[in-house]
Amino acid sequence: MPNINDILIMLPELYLVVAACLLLLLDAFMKPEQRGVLHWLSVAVLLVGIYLVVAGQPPQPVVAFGGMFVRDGVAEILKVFALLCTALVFIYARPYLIDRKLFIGEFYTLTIFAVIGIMLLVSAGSLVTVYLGLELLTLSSYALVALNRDSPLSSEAAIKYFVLGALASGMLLYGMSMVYGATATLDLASLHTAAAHTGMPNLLLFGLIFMIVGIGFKLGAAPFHMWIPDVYQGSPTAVTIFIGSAPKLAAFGMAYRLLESGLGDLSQHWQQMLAVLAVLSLAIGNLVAIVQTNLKRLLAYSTISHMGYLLLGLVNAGPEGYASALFYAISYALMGTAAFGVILALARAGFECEEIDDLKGLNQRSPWMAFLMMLVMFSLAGVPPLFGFFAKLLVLQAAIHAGMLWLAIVGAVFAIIGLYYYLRVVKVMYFDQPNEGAELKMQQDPSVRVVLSLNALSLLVLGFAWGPLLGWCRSVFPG
Amino acid sequence: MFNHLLSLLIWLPIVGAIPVLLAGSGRPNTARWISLLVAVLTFVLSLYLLSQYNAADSTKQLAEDHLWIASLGVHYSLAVDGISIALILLTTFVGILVIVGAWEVIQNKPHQYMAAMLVLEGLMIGVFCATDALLFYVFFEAMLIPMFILIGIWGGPRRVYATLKFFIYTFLGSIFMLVGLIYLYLKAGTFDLQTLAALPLDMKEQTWLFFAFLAAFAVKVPMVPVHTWLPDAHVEAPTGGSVVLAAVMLKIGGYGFLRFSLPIVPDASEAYAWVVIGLSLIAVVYIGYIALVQDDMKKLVAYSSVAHMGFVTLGIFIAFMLVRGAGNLDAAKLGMQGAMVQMISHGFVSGAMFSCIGVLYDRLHTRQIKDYGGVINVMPWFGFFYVLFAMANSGLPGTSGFVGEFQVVLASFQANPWIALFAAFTLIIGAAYTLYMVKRVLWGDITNPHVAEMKDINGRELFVLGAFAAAVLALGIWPQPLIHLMDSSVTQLVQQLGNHKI
Amino acid sequence: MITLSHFIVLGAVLFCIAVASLFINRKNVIVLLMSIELMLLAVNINFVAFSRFLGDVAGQVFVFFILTVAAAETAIGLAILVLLFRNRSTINIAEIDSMKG
Amino acid sequence: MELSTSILLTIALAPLVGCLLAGFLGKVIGRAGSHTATILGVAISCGLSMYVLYLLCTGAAQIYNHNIYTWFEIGKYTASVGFLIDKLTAMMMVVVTFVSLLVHIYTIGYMHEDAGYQRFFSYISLFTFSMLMLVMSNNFMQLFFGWEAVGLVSYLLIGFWYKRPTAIFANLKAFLVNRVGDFGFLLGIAAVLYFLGTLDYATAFGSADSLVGKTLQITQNTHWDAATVICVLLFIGAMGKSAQVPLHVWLPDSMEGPTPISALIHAATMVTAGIFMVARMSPIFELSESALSFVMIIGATGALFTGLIGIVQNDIKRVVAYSTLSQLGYMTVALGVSAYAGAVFHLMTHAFFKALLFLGAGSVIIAMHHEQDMRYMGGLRKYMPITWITMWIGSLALCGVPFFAGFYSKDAIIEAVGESHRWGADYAYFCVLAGAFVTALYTFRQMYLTFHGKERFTVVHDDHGHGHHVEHKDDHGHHEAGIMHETPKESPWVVTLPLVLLAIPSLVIGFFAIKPLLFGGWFGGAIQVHEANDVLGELSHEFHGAMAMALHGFTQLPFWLVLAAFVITTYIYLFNPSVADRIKNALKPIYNVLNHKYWFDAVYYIVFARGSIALGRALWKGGDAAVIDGVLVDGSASLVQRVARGFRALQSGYLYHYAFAMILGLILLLGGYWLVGQ
Repeated sequence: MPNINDILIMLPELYLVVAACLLLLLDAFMKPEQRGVLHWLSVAVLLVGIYLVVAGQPPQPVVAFGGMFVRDGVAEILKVFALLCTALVFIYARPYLIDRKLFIGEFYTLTIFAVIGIMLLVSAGSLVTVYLGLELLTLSSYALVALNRDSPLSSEAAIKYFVLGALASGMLLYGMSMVYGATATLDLASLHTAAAHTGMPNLLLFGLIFMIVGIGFKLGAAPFHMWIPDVYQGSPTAVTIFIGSAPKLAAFGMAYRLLESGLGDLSQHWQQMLAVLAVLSLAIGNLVAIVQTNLKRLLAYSTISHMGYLLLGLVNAGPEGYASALFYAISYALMGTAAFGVILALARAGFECEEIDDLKGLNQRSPWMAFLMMLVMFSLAGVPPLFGFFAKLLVLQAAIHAGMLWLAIVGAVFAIIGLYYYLRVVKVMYFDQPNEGAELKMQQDPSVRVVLSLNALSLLVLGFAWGPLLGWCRSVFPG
Repeated sequence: MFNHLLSLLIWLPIVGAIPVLLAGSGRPNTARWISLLVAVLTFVLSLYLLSQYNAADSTKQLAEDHLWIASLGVHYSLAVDGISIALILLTTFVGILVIVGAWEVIQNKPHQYMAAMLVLEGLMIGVFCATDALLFYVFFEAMLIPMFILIGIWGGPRRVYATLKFFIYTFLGSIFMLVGLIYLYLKAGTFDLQTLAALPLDMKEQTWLFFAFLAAFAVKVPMVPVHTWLPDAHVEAPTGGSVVLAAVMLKIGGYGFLRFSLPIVPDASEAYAWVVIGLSLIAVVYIGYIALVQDDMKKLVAYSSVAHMGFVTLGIFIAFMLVRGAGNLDAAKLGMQGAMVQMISHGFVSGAMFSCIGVLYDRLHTRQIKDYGGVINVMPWFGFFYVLFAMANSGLPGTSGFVGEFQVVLASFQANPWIALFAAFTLIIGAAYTLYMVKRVLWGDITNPHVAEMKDINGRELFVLGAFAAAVLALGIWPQPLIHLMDSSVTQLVQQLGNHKI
Repeated sequence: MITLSHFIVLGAVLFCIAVASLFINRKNVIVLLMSIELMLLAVNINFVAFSRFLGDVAGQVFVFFILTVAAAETAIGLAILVLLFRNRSTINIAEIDSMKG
Repeated sequence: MELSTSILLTIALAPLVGCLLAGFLGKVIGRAGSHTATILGVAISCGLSMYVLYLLCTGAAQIYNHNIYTWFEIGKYTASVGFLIDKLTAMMMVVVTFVSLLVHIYTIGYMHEDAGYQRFFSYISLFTFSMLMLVMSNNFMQLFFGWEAVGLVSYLLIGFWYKRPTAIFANLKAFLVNRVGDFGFLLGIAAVLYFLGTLDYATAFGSADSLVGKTLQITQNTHWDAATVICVLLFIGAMGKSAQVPLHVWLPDSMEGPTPISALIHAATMVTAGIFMVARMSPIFELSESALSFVMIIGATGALFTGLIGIVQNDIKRVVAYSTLSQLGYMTVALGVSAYAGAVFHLMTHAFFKALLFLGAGSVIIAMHHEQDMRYMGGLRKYMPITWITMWIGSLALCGVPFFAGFYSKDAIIEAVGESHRWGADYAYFCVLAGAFVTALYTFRQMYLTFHGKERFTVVHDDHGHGHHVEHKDDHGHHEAGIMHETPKESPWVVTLPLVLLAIPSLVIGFFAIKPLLFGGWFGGAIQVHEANDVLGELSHEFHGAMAMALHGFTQLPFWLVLAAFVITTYIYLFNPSVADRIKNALKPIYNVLNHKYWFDAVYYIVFARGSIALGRALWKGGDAAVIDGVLVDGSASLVQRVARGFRALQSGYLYHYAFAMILGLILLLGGYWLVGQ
């Protein structure tokens, strides 16, 4: 029987569920012109969520509901940043939504439900929880992608996302069934022990492979990346920015839960598989990005390549590796929100600012935005002293430490190729003359300006003060 | 004693860039004056640094050390020896001149230009101070960003190609060094250069690391065959950009060899010294011939930079043959000192040459040699400087250009007369391409009517060229002070070459 | 005598059919939804079979969750389908390729 | 007593001060100010040099050898700036400053209408400074400094009239050819440091004997004698500076410079730096027979064959230039037979009479309004007597007529070569004898064509003659040949005074100086000769005073050769000018060879100038542009682009392709796992 203690342990999630439902109701009874209140309320809800997560964090990992739900350091970090990114998303998205008549309550509630899914996923203690969290996240995401009901692109993106997503979760489930069959348990902790001495190692590995497909899809690692470009491009930028940030943290959490907490003993097997995925992601992501003209698509491919780097951390399969991967996921989430934030801030009614050429001469029009975008680009490219560089440094180090020097060198080589298209964006902003008529003014909304500036500058600041964050990431993985 | 001098020196210009940016395009003069003030302050500070430095003591001095990333054991640690100080002084000195040089030349967003220059200056000083490999790398790479901007915004018609080439080329080289450094870190558990120098490595490791470092620094120097970014970058870069690029940035390559290749992988460096020496000699001869046929002044000087930097790498790696082969430490010192003096001297000379070309460009807006001719008729004072720097560039005794080449040739003869033979060839080819340009640009009768309207240099240009000229002559007439400044450090470096790691 | 492997093979076959139909079918999105359902059912067979032969009830519990979620999933899928048809007046997969490259 | 450092510094720096004043403040202090400043500077150093020489001769002062300051000090290797003042140096100082002083004065007249007046004075003072640094040096580094510095000034002065294409071609050529020499010279210095471990003269010469038996490994199994390597390399430097075959090509072109320069730099002083250097290095050269043979043969060749070219020249200055080449050959021969003193002695006398001849030629050129072609001269003696007489004195000295300065030095050299048994000495002996004849030929020819016979120019008086005149000064060259706008007249005193002052030593210096210089062991330790090589020592047995030598000279072969030449030229150019052309036509092939200067210039131009450009272009386009940039850099970039497009095509946009890709991924993983399983 669930006791009060269990309730307290998953208080943040429960709180968010309640809050989401209340927001849903509130939206129903609210006049359209009062939606601003809803907006700020949702932001507040998320911030309070962060508070609950941090404040209620137990010193030692604890489990609830018979191990279905785990609350440990990893979960805490992931939840904090997931909530934080979502809050940023809300702030950046508002003007964009207003311009496009999409400023509706569904956006907020759906997003918050997705976040709840993320939180469940990252503190899953059982395959069931993993599945439920995942589905909660993805189902809400499907809906979000289709948020703009009148856009053909959105609906196309949605259907592609939906079908492929279903396929992926089907495979994940199939894998889970195999693993279940091999170990007779759904609980990750006992799975970890059971996996060590199973009677049917082949069945187990079989299941592992299917699960990796699911993980790969969630991460967007090649060759399970096909949905990413279309979904990023098709969905409203306000949704793209969400899909591009917090779910990546969830994907890492899912991978960690399933691979380390669950099947840690099989690491020598999945290391190799992840390495293959990493190389493919680096290659496809970086190469195809070079020939993109659509900014959102370019960022989509860059996401794929970044997931490749994240996998570089995972293949290490040790605390240090997980820490670096987590660090990378966080850095990517911050960079992603900032990058799309700039696009959102530049977009107008009737002007999506989706094409790279839309940024032409940004430095003349709005030097500050250009500067922020430059920071983001150099950070994504991994040029010191920006945050992104140190994230890359750590994953490369993790890979080398895992004895995969070749993998690190591959990563390095593709970093050079990747550099090219990030520089291209900077080039467009700084060296080209602006298109006539293109009005590139920063969003007047003060909250956007301030928060976006802070977000982008944090990449620079963290480039100097990344020590504490790394310390935190390392502390949550028991050596 | 106040022990944050180095940090101050690094961050003053970088932080100083902020008010310059804030001044905005609205108040260009404010921006100019602030940046000049900052540059001068930095220079004064570097002089104070010099006064604080004890040249007799070979150990690194004025050290600063703060734990930067506790969980990785990465330190923010700075310290200088004679070599660093010499290069820092060069940097701050040039720093002032490029600001002054750009004064009214840069009309498009001067504040951003000046700010980029200041940031660049600070980062370059950082490179020369860092004693932690990761910190070094951070500065080393960060430098690319302002330079990328400088070339890209204020550059010539093909600036985009040039600046992308510059950035990616350099990044390509250094990323492999990064992998190498991580490898070293995992082996030693620290990025501290001192420790890494003591770290035992077997030959296989050393070989890989050597080529990783080579990739990074050969591109920076640049050495043949990875030099082709330099001419493009120079041709497209604004005058100030070229000056900094040639005067300081290239030196970082040579400096890197001294700080990384030599102490960390001495045995591999010895084993593959012939590669570097060979490339250096190729640089002197092959590049010399290429420089001879350039039609673009900047390209010509850029190629001559490659040739001159050949002496730097030659001087550094000849030391191995001398220490380990002949066991002649003094000759090795001679070579290495030669390399160092050559670095400083080339800083002055190439900077001056590019400034001269800038002066011409500002008047006629072309760098094609054929568009000039008979300039001396209208610009006698300019002619004086131009000839002086040309002579320095072709290594005339009494100018700084001679000292380093002289020492390197003397040293390399000790190792092998053939090396000296090829090195000394610069005497002929260097004079040929430089004076051939002088002949076509300066001498002769005026053929292009536009040349007839050119005004002689104004006070600002006189200041810049005069400062360079003073430096060139001072170093040429009495190099001993500089050599004394670096002596103990070089001695210690050369002794390090002796200890095998395997 | 029907052994565990029979069930597993059945599940595998169903799964393969479902997966194959996902990329062989080029006509109709509805078929995709059906094959997704089929895939989940294959999974369910596995779970039930395993839990029965392992004598562990958790698997069957999982099946209930899967069924529920599948229902929700289908609902959303159909919603998107409607949306798609409204915007493009087709549900022919071969025509849904406006985003590529 | 010790020579005071301050005096020596003053000697060296006074001209530099003058140079800086005239150079940087030229506009301020004006023309008069400039020439006063520079002349004052040179006069001071000239006076003090004489004083120093006096002190040394009277033995009132010992040899001075001290460093002024350390140039660099690295471990055991040091280079300093310092002075070594012995009689050899002192003599050179006097010669240099004296000629320089006279040239300064002469310039007032010669350049008085030139726009670059101040610049010119500043240059020649700078030259004086550099030359003094060269001769006063006590180490190789400073020697090289002076060596290159005089080269620089020569470069600047040859190109003084920078508007003339020929001038700026000539100065580039001169500098580069000199650089070829310096290339060897620098390596020579490096070799000295390698074998003797020092750049300081005294130390190096002191330990010179340690070179014996040392070798330099060239390849696996070739070893060259250390001394030979050093000497040959150093001598290559001398070949460049002293215009020895085959590096002589720059000197005739250097006549593009104003005449005073030709006199000072390209006749009297700079070109003799090589001779001085070798004499200075005698301790090392003495160690290598083969090197000395090399020196001798090079010198002998130059002495004869460059002289021959002089015969066919019509440009008055070029005749003198080729005679300079030939005389430098004589000095080199003397060095080659270890008669260093003889070489230096000839260097000194030559400095006087050759400067005289050049300045005389200059005076003629002034009178002819910068017409330099002797075919349009003739009969000038009645217009410019002083020039005429002084030129005759110079010419006779050059030909080596007894009692004249040239006789003693030249005859001594010829005798010395005769005495020598060095390999190739016979060839050298033939060359110097024939050379004497040739010298006389072109010298008398030049005198006759210029001063005697009938005038081959017509005087057309016109009012705007003066304007024409000025325009000449700025840009020489184009004017109707043989047309004069006013009758030639004797040059002003500033021009003639130096002629007279130079004529005196040209007459008498040899008579007084030969005994001490050649046979008195006057140079002391400065010049060292091994017993075996001491040809001058041999000669000294037959020497019974200058008078006796002169009288004996009348009975000697050289004199008769000169006489023969005199008779021939007199007949041809005074009585029967048509013969000249007939001979020319008769000996067409030979004439061609000489007229084309043995095609040295042509070949060098094609091979080195054009060749280098072509090679450079090939390397640039072929190496940098095509291979490195084209293939490696841009090539790899475009390759990446192409691959990227390939991958991009995979993103077809079709849902079933996407799904298929995922299945493929799954199969890939399964397959991989299966493979591992195997």
